[in-house]
Amino acid sequence: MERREFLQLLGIFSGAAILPGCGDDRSASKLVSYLVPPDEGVLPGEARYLPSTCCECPAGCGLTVRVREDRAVKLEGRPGHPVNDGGLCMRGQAALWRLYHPERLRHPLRRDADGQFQPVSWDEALTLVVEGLRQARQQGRANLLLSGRTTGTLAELQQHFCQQLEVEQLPQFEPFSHAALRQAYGILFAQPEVPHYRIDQSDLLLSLGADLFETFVSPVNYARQLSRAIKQDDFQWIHAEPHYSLTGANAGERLILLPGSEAALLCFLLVRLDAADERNRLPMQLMAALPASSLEETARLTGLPKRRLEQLAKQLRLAERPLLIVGGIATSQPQGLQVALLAGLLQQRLGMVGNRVDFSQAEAYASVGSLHDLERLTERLEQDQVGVLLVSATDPLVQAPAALDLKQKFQRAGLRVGLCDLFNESAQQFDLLLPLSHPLESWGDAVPRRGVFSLLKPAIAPLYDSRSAGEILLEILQRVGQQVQNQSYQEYLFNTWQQRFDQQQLQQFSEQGFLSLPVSAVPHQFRPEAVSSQLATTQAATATAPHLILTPSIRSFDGRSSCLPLLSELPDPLSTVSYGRWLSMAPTAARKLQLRDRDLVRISSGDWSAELPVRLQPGLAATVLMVQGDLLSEAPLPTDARSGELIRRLDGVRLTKLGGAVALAILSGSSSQQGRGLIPDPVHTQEQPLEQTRFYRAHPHKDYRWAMAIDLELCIGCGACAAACYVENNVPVVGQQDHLQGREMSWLRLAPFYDDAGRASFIPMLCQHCHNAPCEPVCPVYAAYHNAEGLNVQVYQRCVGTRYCSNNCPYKVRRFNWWQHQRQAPLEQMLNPDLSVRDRGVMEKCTFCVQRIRQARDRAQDEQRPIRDGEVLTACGQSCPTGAIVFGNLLDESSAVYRLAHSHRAYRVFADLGTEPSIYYLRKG
Amino acid sequence: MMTQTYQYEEAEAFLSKLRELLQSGISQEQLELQLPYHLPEVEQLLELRPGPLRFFALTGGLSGFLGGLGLCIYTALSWPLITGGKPIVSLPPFLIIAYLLAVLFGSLASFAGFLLLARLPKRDNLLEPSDFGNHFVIVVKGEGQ
Amino acid sequence: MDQLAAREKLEQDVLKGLRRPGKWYLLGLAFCTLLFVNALVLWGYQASQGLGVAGIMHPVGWGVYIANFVFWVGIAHSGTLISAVLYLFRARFRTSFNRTAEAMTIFALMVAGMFPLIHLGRVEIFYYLLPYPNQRNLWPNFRSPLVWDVFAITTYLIVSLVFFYVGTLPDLAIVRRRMTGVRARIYSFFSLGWTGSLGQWKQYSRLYLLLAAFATPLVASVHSIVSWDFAVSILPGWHTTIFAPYFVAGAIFSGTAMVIILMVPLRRTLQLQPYISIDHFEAIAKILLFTSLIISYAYLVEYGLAFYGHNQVEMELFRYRALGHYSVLFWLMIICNSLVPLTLFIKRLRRNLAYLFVVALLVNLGMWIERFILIVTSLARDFDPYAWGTYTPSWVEIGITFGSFGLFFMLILLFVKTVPVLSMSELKERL
Amino acid sequence: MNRLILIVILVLLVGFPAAALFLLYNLPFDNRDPAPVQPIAFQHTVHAGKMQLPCTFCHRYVERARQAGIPSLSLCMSCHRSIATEREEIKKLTSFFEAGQPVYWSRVHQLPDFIYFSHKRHIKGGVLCATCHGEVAQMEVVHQVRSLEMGWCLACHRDRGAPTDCTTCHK
Repeated sequence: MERREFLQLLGIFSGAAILPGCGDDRSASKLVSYLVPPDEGVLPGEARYLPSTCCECPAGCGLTVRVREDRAVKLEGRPGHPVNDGGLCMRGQAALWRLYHPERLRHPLRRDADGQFQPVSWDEALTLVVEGLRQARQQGRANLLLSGRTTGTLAELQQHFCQQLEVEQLPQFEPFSHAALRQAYGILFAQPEVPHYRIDQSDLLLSLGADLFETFVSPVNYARQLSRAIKQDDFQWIHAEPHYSLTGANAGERLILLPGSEAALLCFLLVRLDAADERNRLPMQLMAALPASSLEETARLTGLPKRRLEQLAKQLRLAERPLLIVGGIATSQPQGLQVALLAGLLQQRLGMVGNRVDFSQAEAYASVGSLHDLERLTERLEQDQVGVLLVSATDPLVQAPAALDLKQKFQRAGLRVGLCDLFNESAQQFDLLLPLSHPLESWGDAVPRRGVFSLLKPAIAPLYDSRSAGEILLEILQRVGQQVQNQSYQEYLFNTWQQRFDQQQLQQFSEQGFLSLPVSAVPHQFRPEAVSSQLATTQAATATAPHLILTPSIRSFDGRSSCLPLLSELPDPLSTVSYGRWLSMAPTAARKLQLRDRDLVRISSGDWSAELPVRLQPGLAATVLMVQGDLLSEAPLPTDARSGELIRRLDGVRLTKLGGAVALAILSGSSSQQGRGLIPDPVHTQEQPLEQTRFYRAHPHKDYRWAMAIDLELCIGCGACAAACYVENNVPVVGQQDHLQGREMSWLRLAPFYDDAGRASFIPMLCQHCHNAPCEPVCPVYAAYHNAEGLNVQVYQRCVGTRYCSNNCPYKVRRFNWWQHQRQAPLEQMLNPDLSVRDRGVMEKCTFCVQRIRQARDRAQDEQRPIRDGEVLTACGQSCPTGAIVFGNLLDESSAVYRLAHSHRAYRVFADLGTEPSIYYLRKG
Repeated sequence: MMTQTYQYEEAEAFLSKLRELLQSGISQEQLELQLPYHLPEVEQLLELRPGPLRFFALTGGLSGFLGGLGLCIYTALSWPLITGGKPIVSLPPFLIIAYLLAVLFGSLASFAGFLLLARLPKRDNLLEPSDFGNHFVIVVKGEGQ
Repeated sequence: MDQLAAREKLEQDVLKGLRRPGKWYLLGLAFCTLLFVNALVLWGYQASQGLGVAGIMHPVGWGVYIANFVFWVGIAHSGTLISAVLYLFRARFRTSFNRTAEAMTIFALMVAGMFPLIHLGRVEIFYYLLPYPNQRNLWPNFRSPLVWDVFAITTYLIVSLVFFYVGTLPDLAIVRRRMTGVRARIYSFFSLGWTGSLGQWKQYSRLYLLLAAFATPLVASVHSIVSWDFAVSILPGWHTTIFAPYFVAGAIFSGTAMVIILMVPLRRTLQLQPYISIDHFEAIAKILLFTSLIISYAYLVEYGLAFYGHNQVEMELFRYRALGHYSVLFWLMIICNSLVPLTLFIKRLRRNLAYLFVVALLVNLGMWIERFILIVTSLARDFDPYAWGTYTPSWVEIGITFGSFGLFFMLILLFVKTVPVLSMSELKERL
Repeated sequence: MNRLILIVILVLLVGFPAAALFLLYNLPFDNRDPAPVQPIAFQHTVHAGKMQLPCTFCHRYVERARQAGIPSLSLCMSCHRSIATEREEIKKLTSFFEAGQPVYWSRVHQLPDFIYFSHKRHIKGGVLCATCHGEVAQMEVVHQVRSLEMGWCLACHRDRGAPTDCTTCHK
């Protein structure tokens, strides 16, 4: 690619082309002319699809951004991307809310003498920074840069910046730093990295505490890999954890460990497996350092039956390609480092290292620090050693453990400069705020793991007077004369890419938005001698019950995404709580205290206490209490002295019933499916439903009969589909009050149903587009009817709002607009113009993304052919990380949906009602 | 013969006079009766026939039934939309509409027939009310009048 | 006493009711009007804000509004039963009640007719429900029970109005005769110049018979159609064949109770004791008792079907009705509808007007609750357990409900002062 | 006198239902200005009429996209840099262009938000521009000549055998 072409690409975003139909008020009655015609291929009123990279969490999934009229209206996972290959989690879907967040900083702000923020120009703001840096240097105070995990060119620019300006770059701050893991791998293999786990190449996965589907390193990637692995017949997955996670709910088997017994379990396995095979034995000296771990002792410590322990060892021994992953809660505890070390030893002993535990493609966590770094920062702040503190794209004030008291000590820095996007509470602690552009407004790149390059390309012109971190750093450098004047950050990036990639790679990178470069294998050296000393103290001290475990959250990650309204609107997959915070406890434990859902309790440990409503969690161990960590950030959690990880567990907490209940938005009406067979018991897999007797003749379908197949074996209940549906279909986010009244608007919900043993199964429930739909004949005005392609259509404009259709729907998937839902500006810019925004008093529901069918038909008509199989992807199916949702034409016998609908696993929910749904579920097993 | 008016306070006296008059050969056309309430015996004496009101009711009812059925079928066919897998012309629900319209049109036609046959509203009486209160009255009109 | 004098006295007695109203009457009227105006204001609020101000939610999409609708349509029924069915069966006691009962039918229907509008999400386009040619080439869906409702209620209201008006014609002429000035002219206008000639009486009696014949099937059909709103659906507790007869019996049950509620005070304040005897009340009380037994039987049958049929979904629903969130209401309903009316087997109680009045009040309370329970519980616990939910009415719904009673009694009070509450021409036959 | 009253009553009896039906038939009303004032008094009579430029010369996306497209100012200026530059309206145009400001034309034909309409599909289906827009070439001020109401669209769809499924247009 030539420089000229590249700059031409930039031209689109230079603001010269104002497209018709922009979101402002007057466009409704006005047509806006272009000044100059847009580039070839850009058609007014048609969508464009641009590549980008998701920056909502460190995983770095590839994105396709749908842009309509210069507005980004939908994010989708980028097919083929080495991280997510098309899938996108709910946080990624919600990232648009950050772009259009009403609290976005709109220009640089400076705190004046009264402590009030006053807008300043970029020129003034940057002058202040440069001046501040200079003064601090003169005073002999250190200038520091603290950023969140940063990769790619920006990370290089940061280094360059720090060198040139004598700014000290602190290790990057991530609450989920995986520090213990990296430290252990550093000790064992001289590789202080998070390896890339190749789940799809294993036949047995033993995961220990690692929340693969929620927050662990790269959730969408793991989900994708697991879906591939599950399709192999002999794949086994065992997950061991003390609490209850979405990952555990989906594992083939979930072992409930006593809290803090992971090390004991690993120790036992290591001893057993090492003895089982003469080859490649671990050094005697090392084995001797391990604490004695008899079967009885291990059974006592872990709470697992002896038979199961022996069987587990046998399973691992017999597996050809076993894989062990530890992390999450297992490494965020006092024995965290031992757990990681023992796991490393086991991985080495069972031959996983170098293939399924792949350091050559290590996830880019090397420059991330641990809480020790933050502790050091607070010490320096206390000693008034800090001059300018630049904080870029991270929020340590909220996410640092409460014990550090960073918020207080933070005030002692000479000049606090924040590069942030939202004007929230932590932003208001800074002296100078430099508004960051959203990743969708900026140029950049990301290297989520070694060898994977992902492009960030502006999908829209910046909404406000904001800049990307790269632009800001570059401009400061230019101001002090350390960088070529007038070189833009885009040019800087382009130069970097030109040096790094060859022509062909560059072409590929700019077109597909990502690039996978081959990586050289990293020779790993096994250093058992270093381990022995570390293992000496492995023996678990029996911790006192009850234990409070602070879990990561699939919705807010470490809390960073909790500002996105959609993620509060979507329920937590296991508890189905949407708004508010809650304490999960086992039904048996609750019964003892006579507690029911929503009853208020006080939980205390030492001086600290908190009041929370209770939510019963089937399947949770009776001695374990569970709260999502970011909802209880004030809890006094200690830091592990060795690894610098946060210990996410409090032992011996006190629980007091307070009496009374609080309003808590629990969306599920029942955690059991009451024997109604929504999800059939896998025992009865061979039963065939009876042929339906019909009163009336079935009505014909012409060319298409749209249908969907949902594979419940692949569905992990992560809620990405529901999130995608919200964004695609302009489903309003209604807020806590409406949720408390049972008025959520989600077209698609994920119902977790627990069996008596507390095992969860998930079923996505959406409009079933019944062939004989009960909702249709009861509508007095034909607002609900059946069209020739098998869609159950709801004509919003015709609807008078009797709600009879919703009453008569056995699946209860219709949603009524109780209000004229308001969207706070500029959130209305996110609206998808391909479908209408429903008014007050109108019923709405899943349309099978009829706008996408319409678009595909339009394309097919232009090319004078029928719509191809797979050409129409519903938003839910597109986003599903495991590919559980397949959509297509049931009349086409070669289509994927036809094949799945005729699978022996296929069934339809409430088939005995005779509604004949168009959604076929595939039962497990 | 002059027009004669007889007034009675009691029904029995009125009826016997009426019987007497009829036996004396006075034709029904010459009689004008005013009653404070409906006396079925009078109709028996005069041997009145059921009258045409029934046919109003029948016509109304039938046209309502057919009209209702026609409306349903026509509208369903004018834009055939499938609801709930039921046929476009679903007779059971259409019969409900037809039945209801039969009752409605039948009642309204009967009422209209009543107004027509009873010659109501009576304009003279609207402006200048005159009646005989609670008395039974027989007016025998003179011949040739 | 001779006949003429008796008739004159009857007219005087009945027309006493039309005299200048007293203080208590005005106060009562003002109170009822206030309730109604309050409901109108609340409705306006709801129409502007959206149905969110009501308590209905997902999955309970129908709540108090539809309960009110069914309740008031039910109240309407006994009016027609008394005026038309009992006319055809020549029950003599009917003349004591029929005028008021017919008025009650019309007013109850007017009140009931408002509720489908109130519960619409977009009342501003209610005309989509009407079959009329329009530029969109669209018609209503005649397969929908809600359209049947539109037709049933309209037909019922119009037929009842005609029936009522025809019945009052001779009486309006009497009122005209006994009035002077403007009021006389107004009554004269509405009496259509009725003179009481044989020709008029002849057509009148035939029309009355025909209208009674037309109205009689409506007694059974209108509430059957209302019941089909529920019975043709798929929900547990709604989808059942006994609904139509059960609803009709319930309608007559509550309507009869409402007649008692209206007539006991009317008889006393208007001093109509000579014309409405205790025997007549006893006859009405027997209807009340009889329909109560039918209702109780229906309750039993519902439970029997659910549990003997061993349908899981049905069983859970009926368990929930008796023991779930609304169990207090359920048992109150059983007491009011099934147990209290049983005391009417005792002749002394049945002839005690004060007691009868209290029973009638309880019956109406019970019947209102029945509709509430029936509508809400089935929606709250249907097929998908994830979507279960509970509904609590909001103050807007409660205000509008009280307003409907305000409107009804306001109309009754206005009726008492404008139209003779007894059919004088028919009573004269009985003298 | 009496006859007069009778006539009045008759007129009311017939007139009132007729008026009500008319009202109902046409509900809801479209009360937009059919011929709004434009920021620049563009003459379709000159461009499309006298000079016989094809519609697609300016509305160049009409065969390719849902929206027909409003000509960019640079297209206008490609001629008007030299043609008729002294005219008042052209001066307005030039000033817009030089200031780098887009022109906010008033919409004449506007379908509601909830309608999906594709110019491309209609043009490819052989519908002439004038079928919906009228003879624009003869309009001094462009105004809406068709009601663009549902019944009007539907009539044509039915005549031509175009789809009448609700989702074809309602989105």
